[in-house]
Amino acid sequence: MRVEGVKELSGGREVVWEVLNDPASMAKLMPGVESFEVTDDTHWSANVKVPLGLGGLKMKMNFEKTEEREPEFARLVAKGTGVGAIMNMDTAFTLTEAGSGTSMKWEADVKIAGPVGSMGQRVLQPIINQQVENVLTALEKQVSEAAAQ
Amino acid sequence: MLLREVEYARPSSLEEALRILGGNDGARALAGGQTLINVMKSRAASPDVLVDLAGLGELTKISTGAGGLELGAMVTYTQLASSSEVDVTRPILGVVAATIADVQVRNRGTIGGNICSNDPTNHLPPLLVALDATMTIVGPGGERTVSADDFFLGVYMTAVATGELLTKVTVPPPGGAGDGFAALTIGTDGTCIVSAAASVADGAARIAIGCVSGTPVRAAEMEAKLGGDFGEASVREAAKGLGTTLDPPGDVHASADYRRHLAEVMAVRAVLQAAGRARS
Amino acid sequence: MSTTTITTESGTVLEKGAIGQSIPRKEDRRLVQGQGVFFDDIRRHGTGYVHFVRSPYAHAKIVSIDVSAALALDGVYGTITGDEVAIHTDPFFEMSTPPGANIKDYALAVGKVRFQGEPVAAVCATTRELARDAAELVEVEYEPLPALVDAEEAAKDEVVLHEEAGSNIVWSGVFDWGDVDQALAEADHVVKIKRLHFHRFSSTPLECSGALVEYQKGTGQWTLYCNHQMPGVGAIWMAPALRCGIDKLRFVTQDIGGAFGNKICLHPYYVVLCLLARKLGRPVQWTEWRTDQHTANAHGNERTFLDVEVAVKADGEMTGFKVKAVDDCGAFPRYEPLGCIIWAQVTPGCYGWRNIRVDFTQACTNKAPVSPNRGYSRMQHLWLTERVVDIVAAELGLDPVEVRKRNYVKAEQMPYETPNGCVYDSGDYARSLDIALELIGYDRLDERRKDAAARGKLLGFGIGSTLDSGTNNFGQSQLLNPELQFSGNNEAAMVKLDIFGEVVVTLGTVPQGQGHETTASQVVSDIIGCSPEQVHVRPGHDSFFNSSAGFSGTYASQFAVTGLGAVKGAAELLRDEMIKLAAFVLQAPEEAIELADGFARIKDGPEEAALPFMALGAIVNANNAFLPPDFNPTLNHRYVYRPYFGVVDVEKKMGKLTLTYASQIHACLVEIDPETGQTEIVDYAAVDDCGVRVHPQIVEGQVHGATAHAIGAALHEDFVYDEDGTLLTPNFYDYHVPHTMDMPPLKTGYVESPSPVSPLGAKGMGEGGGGGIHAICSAIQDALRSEGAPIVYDSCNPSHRVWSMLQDAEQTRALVEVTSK
Amino acid sequence: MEPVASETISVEINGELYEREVDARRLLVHFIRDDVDLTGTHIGCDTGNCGACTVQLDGQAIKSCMMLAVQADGASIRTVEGLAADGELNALQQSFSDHHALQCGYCTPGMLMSASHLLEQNPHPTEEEIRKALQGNICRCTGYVNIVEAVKAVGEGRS
Repeated sequence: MRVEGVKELSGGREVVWEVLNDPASMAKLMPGVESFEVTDDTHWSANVKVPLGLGGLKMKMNFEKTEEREPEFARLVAKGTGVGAIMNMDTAFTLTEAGSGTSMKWEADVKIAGPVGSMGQRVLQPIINQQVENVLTALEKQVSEAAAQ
Repeated sequence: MLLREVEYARPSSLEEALRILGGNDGARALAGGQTLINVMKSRAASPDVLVDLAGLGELTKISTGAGGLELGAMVTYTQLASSSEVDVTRPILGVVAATIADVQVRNRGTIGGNICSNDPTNHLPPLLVALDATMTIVGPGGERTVSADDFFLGVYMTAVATGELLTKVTVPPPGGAGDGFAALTIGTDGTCIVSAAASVADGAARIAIGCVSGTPVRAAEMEAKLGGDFGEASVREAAKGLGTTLDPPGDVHASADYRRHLAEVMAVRAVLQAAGRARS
Repeated sequence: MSTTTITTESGTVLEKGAIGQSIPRKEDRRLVQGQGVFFDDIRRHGTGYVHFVRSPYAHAKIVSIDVSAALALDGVYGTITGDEVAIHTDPFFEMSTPPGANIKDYALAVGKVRFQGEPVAAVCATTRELARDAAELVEVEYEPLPALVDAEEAAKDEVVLHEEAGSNIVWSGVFDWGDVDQALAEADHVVKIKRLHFHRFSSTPLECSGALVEYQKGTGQWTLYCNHQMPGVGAIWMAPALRCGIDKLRFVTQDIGGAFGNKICLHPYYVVLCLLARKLGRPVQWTEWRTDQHTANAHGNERTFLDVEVAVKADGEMTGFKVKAVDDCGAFPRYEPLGCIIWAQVTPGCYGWRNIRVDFTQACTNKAPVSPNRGYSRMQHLWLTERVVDIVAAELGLDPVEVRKRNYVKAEQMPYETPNGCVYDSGDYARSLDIALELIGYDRLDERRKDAAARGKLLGFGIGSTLDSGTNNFGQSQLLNPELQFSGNNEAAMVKLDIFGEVVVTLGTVPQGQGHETTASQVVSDIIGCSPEQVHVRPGHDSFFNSSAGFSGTYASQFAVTGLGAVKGAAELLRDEMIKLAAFVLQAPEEAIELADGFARIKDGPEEAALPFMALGAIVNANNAFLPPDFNPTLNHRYVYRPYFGVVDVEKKMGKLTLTYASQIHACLVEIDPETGQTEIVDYAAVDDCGVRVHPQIVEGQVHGATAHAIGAALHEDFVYDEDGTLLTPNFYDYHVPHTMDMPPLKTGYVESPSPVSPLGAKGMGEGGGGGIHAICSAIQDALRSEGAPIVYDSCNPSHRVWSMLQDAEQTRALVEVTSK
Repeated sequence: MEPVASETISVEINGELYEREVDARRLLVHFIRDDVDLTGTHIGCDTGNCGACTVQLDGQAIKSCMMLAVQADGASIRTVEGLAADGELNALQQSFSDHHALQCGYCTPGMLMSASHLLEQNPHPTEEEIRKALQGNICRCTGYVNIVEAVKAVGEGRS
């Protein structure tokens, strides 16, 4: 399934770029990160536990930055395993300057392979929307914090 | 089948339950288990610790008072369906509870579990929104109440935070209100494809649609358009366009478009039922 | 008990004593007490529990499999992967000609996965839970490949599933009988239907599959406590793969929790269990879970019908049709391509159509493999014939009842030879239809339409006319592949009289709820003159101890013919010997001896001139010194029943493809809510004609069950895949099977046209012909007639599909075109 | 009271007390079938839909695959093995046989436990009440016709 949107952020483009490309601040954006490991410049991995009312959705995520044009565009591929299924996410963002702030156009294509993918079919879209919302809120917070420094 | 390893405790007091829940953010309350155990069997979401609420007898009570109908979080669907307190105040709760899943599930499944799991197909979240219920949540900082409108945050996500417990659902006294519920289900009395709940009182309606988002959706425009006229033609007219305000998921049982359409059909049916039962 | 004499046209005479009575089922006593023994109830010391690691992808290359973390877990006995399987076994035998013949099908995925849920490795551990824990630790790296989820797409071979075959087409061929071109040229109307789709579903027996497998090192022999419904054929697949003789595989089943054909293709799982049992030196046990069964066990054949052209005369007589059929067999053919011919048993359906051309193609896709499923392959084809009749009737303004009666094969034409050489043995379809119409109150149809309309509902009436062809002639496999050395059919049974007078019967069949113990006892008791209670039929099947024949098993609607035919044969041998022995002992001529009430006695003789069965059993088994040297009775007889078919004509693709034809005429009324598309069945009748009913209650139970399957399939049950090959209905939430409140009350009626060719005049009837699917599709189309008259083009019509037909009737109407002279 | 990964539970089943140590993750149905070896209770799905595992827990019909064994500590359970007394089928079991309400028999134990629960609460149920009470038990053989008939017969004293 595909989700996309545009988010207006109050910090400058360099600041936003920095937040999005620093693995450490990246880790703070994602919900339920328990550990985060940087393999090299373009590869990271994380153990996450997406906190749901029914218990954590535990996944091991591997990230690979596949494309990068500083300070405006990056593409990231993530693969998650651990819930009896495989989650593949292909996500990209484009940053443009908008006055003193930044406009971020983002898109994500999420696929879940395995029987859980079908069980979660009717809940997948709302859950992804929720998580995206969380990520964007955290991003906004970090960007304004970084901009204020 | 075949769950992951998990720890288990059955506290005998609310304080103890809160202490255990607060001590581990992987801890989750186990009520009737009719959703949670199932999810654990599929090894999708996995709590680290289960805090069984079966030892907390005070959560199984149904009572009526000035504030309305008070339903303990551990009240089962079977209790709801057979309670005379429910029947004389907001009978719709019993009528709907009697159509949830099947006898065995109703014997164990609870109102608290139903709303805290907040699966989009669950019956009670939209119903309690329509009935304008209030949820009582207890946590380390004490007790607080949250209206049904604010309680549901997303799929499997509610205002009950880690370390907290839902203890009670309070449904306002009927005061002449009539309530209705309609759903298209997979098979007779099966899982909801789209549901709608309505409550009509004093010439106004509260309408909530289920299965069209991560949370129940209030049909605010339709409520406004109704303006006190509950004739069938007016209700149908008011429902027009409700679908376009929704962004429902599509799945194997219904496309997004079909869900938009069903939302209108079910809203009409629920409102007509409710209006027919309201004391005018 | 009352006695009736049955004379069939083949001259068989039977006293109908217990036969024809609904006596208490022998199986029930243990089953209602929870004392049945199903495979999962078997316990062995030191058992290791097996969990399969399954592919999340529908199509992917396996880059690597790492089992080290699983092996390191405390309590894990061992693992096995596809690479090991490829070393220790050979690929399973394929029935097709090339390209299908070149497919390599191993017990675990080797190098590649081809459907979601395909087992890639297995883990064995001390407990079920631990085995699953360990399975989660097996790391498999995949390289995803494009998934094929549509057979027509697959047939283009742009992506190929099985490189060694070089094509996704398993089998293709043209069947051409009569002269369809001439029929179309001479027709007054030609009705064209562009596309019809018969969906994927299965009977989903409530007990999933599984086995406990033990290996004996000293003898090299495996024992499988399992629920395979056709162990003889299972062994034919497994033994060569395991590189052992067939006698090294012992299959044991007692009670089986339903099978419906879905437990025929268990050999890949069982081979893995055999390898693990040998490798680990301990019993291993595997229980399949529901999600596994839905994703990766057995689905029914999905079939698309393209470019149908029907020749119709001005008076409504249809003279034939042509069609292209594309069958989707999933990732591996396994029992296929037999489905490419089995339908031909019912080529013209219930109709007298003489000119038929079917251009048949079967292709592989990245979906679960198919396997026979109740109504196997005929049901798909019969759905086509029923859709044809209803669409033709609707488009030409013909009455659906009259048009059927005009086209049905008539009772006086029986036995009737179809254009492809099959012989419909007996039946009266028009009479059956009349009974069905009466049961649903057809004469009040207009009134009920008005009543429904007053409640805002659309009422629809529909008919499904089907045949359950039973007792396969395996010679039809040669129409697909002339090299195959299978033909005819057979079944075995043994009947003996034991030392204390016990009558003991063992069967070659593998019952799963059909009441074989009961009906076999009825046949034996009538023949040897005792009560059915005195006849002990051994429950279940043990391939080392039950006598069996090459085609033994429980499948293809045939027990009443082959199973009971064998029982009858063996009981008659025993009877004759008992009479001989009694005549010798009582010093009377054989003609003077009668067997009755558990005694062998002299007819009208003195009371003491009678030997209880116990005396006969004791004489032969334990007190035989006085018997002369030239008289050596054993009171222990095996009989193999073999129906006669003759050879098939491979050139013309003709022959007697099956022995008996039970008919099912279903009629129903549905009400549709036009606001939601929801369908409710408000009246339902099924009229079955299976010749002599050995046990009417069991026959009725089968009719009920087949109808429930059909109703589920028609309204809910659908294995739907997304474009990546993920199954969207892998459990009973999303794959909704009917429960008590979904089922309408069922009315049943019977016509008894005894079969002239079967031993008891009975016909197999368990599968039914999917009559309910056809009747409901027919009724839905009728109900929607006032709403733009959409064409019901799919065999599964849940609310959302009916709603979309209501939204856009035109889109479906574009599927049909009528050309009239 | 601290959370534990396993504990010793005592459960009364069909009048007999069983004490076993079980993992917290063990489902009640596996406890009944594998630990106590009462194999009459069956498993037909993994999502709590089919009802083959239905038992009565403190007098209520429940699905034993939707409950942990540790949750049953101190409970009294009745399974299908507890229905017949001294090998004598009870009226419902006899009626199932008389009406051909079972074919393969796999759903039968769960069906009997649900039907018994109904008859205890409502000795003379209508057809509609019977269908409602058995909704949680899937049978793939009978189409339910004869099952409903068998329960009705008991309610009407015909069996």
